[in-house]
Amino acid sequence: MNLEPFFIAMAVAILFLMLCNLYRVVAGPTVIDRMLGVNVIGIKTTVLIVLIGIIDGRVEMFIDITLAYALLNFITTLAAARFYQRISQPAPSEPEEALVAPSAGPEVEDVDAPEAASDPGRKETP
Amino acid sequence: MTWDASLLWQFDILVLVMMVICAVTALALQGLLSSAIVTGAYSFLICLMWTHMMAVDVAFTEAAVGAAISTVIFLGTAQYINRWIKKDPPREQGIKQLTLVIGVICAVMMLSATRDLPDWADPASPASTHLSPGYIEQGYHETATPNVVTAVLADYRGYDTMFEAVVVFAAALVVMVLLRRTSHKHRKVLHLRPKREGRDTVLRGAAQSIIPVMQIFALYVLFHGHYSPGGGFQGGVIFGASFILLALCYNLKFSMNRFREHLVLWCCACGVLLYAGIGAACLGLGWNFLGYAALADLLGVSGKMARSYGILAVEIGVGITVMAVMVSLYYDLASGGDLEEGL
Amino acid sequence: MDDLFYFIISKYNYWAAIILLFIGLYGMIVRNNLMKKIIGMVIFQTAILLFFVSIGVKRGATVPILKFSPDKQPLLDAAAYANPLPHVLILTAIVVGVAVLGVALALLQKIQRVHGTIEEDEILEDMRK
Amino acid sequence: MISDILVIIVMVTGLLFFVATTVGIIRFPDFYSRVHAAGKGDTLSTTLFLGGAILFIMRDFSWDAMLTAGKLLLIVFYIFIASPTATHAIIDAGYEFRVPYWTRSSDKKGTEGDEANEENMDNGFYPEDLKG
Repeated sequence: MNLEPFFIAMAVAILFLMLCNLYRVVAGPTVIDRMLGVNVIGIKTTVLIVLIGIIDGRVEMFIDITLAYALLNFITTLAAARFYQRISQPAPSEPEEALVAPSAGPEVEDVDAPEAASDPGRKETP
Repeated sequence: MTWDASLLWQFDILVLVMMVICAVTALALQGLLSSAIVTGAYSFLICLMWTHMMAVDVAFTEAAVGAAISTVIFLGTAQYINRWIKKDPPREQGIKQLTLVIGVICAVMMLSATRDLPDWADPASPASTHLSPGYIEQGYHETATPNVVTAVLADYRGYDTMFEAVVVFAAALVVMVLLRRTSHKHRKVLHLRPKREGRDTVLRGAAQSIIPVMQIFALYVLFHGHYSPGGGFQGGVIFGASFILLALCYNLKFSMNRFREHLVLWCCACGVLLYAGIGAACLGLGWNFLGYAALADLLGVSGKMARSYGILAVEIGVGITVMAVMVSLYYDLASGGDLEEGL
Repeated sequence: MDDLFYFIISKYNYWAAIILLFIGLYGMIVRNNLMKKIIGMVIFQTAILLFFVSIGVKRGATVPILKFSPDKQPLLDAAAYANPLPHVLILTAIVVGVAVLGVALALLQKIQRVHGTIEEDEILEDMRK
Repeated sequence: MISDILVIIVMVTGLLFFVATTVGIIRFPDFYSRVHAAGKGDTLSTTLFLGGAILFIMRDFSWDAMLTAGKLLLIVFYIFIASPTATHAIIDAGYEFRVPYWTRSSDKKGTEGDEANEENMDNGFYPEDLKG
């Protein structure tokens, strides 16, 4: 049975649904709503690349791109989440104090890095 | 009618419509973060377009760059600038309309000029009949590299790629020089990421299972670039992305303890030096600059295998440079230049 | 009707590239915020790259990586593979594009530090002072 | 023949789940339920699509096809890890900013609830930082 028309129909259907998801990216009231839409579009891109590969007949050449997407896709989302965690911390109310505050230095050191401190042997190697 | 239904024009038109929507949205939205994120969606769509146009190497590069680097550096910059856009000043409305009119006129002129271009996907178009068949038909006999793109990239157009690597290297240096501050007087207001005991466990668990695979995959992409899509640029970007992921899941200091900044800069320089050094070695052996066949006697292999090995060595150089540059861009842009607390 | 359809089918990729080009250019000229100008630059750039890769497409062609017959002989038919030359140019252009984006964003951070804003008219006012 | 029908069944199921995801993402009233739709439906539909691709590739056995299928399995595994992690990170950011959540209006009056939240939801209020 020749499945190629089926795969083409499937690819076009997925694209059409991606177009619907684009509504959330364009209209979403907050940035994280947009982020959500982009995440869905990114994951479905991997499926579409595999389908294009199957239609072309040489999937093995397309599979590496998909693997790269599967591994890298959530970095953007993670960066947005980290961004909001950082700016949710209120800025110091006294800008003069903050400008010269040397105490900011050591405080950075102990934020969240117990692994780095408890592991001095590996610190030297890249 | 000679058009071929297997070209999937429905697919293309849907993707292109989505790209235009994304482009207009990215420029029309008021918030900067929203624009950066819509640009991320744009990158996914153009990767799809390139995959469908059978440009797998290009699609691979776009996948690595668009998913891992560009949006992250946008977000990193957004920490240090005013995120709120005010309405455009009213006095510029006239200029805006004038620009629109001129732009539309130019666009219509260019659109009418497309009638003279060869039909899309025409196998007999001038671009596809003069030079490129030579690369496809001779490339394998001359360089023993099945991936024609890799062969052309690192061998036939080696100069081009070398100076692209130099440009990337220069960009890392420029970013560092622009942002680095030595005086403690102008220390910026630090927004520390709040301490979150136990709430990052999921992210760290995911990162611990993904980062090693990512690095091995990057090396695979780099070394398998002769036989499948991939090569120095893609492998370098993916390897650099693993350090970015480490910094995002833990913090910047943690990543910088693994890959220190002076080491990053050494890597930037060493990659370019490796590339240029191989070229100079060929020159010293009496051939042209980057004529890898000169290495045949040195390696004890035939001329075409020497070219294959030369391509591999050059790709390693490119990979090291690109990896270090991506990490350097992230370190500098996400921390505002003082390398203390990043995204 | 068939003629019109054939005309659309054979040119739409160029049209999309040109439309994206002018969207990016318009954003670069008109928007007052420097970050929006950078995003316009990114769109402008991808439009040019799209045009370049469009030139190399061939109907019925596969990816430019040689196919091998079962007895390990490569299939060396130029019509069976897409044109590799635009791919090479664009591949390097993307990575250079990221480097350019990094430099642009670094300049943006520097401008924010010096002038305290990234709106074009406010920067001009600040410079006149 | 049987495997072809199996491919079609699996992929159409995946498409159904993706339709449900899309409806959820467009129609759900607040941020948290939209993330719920994306996190579950999207991962499952992707898994089903790629599973259909694996079945299609494995139709005629060869070592190359096995290698490709193995890579696809790896992709499924990593999407299964990465996609829920991404939605977890998003929802964490939203929670930290107290994005208002939706409550049924019949439950609104007379019961104890977060009144500020309901007011915010009614007025379409979102934290300023999240709109940029």
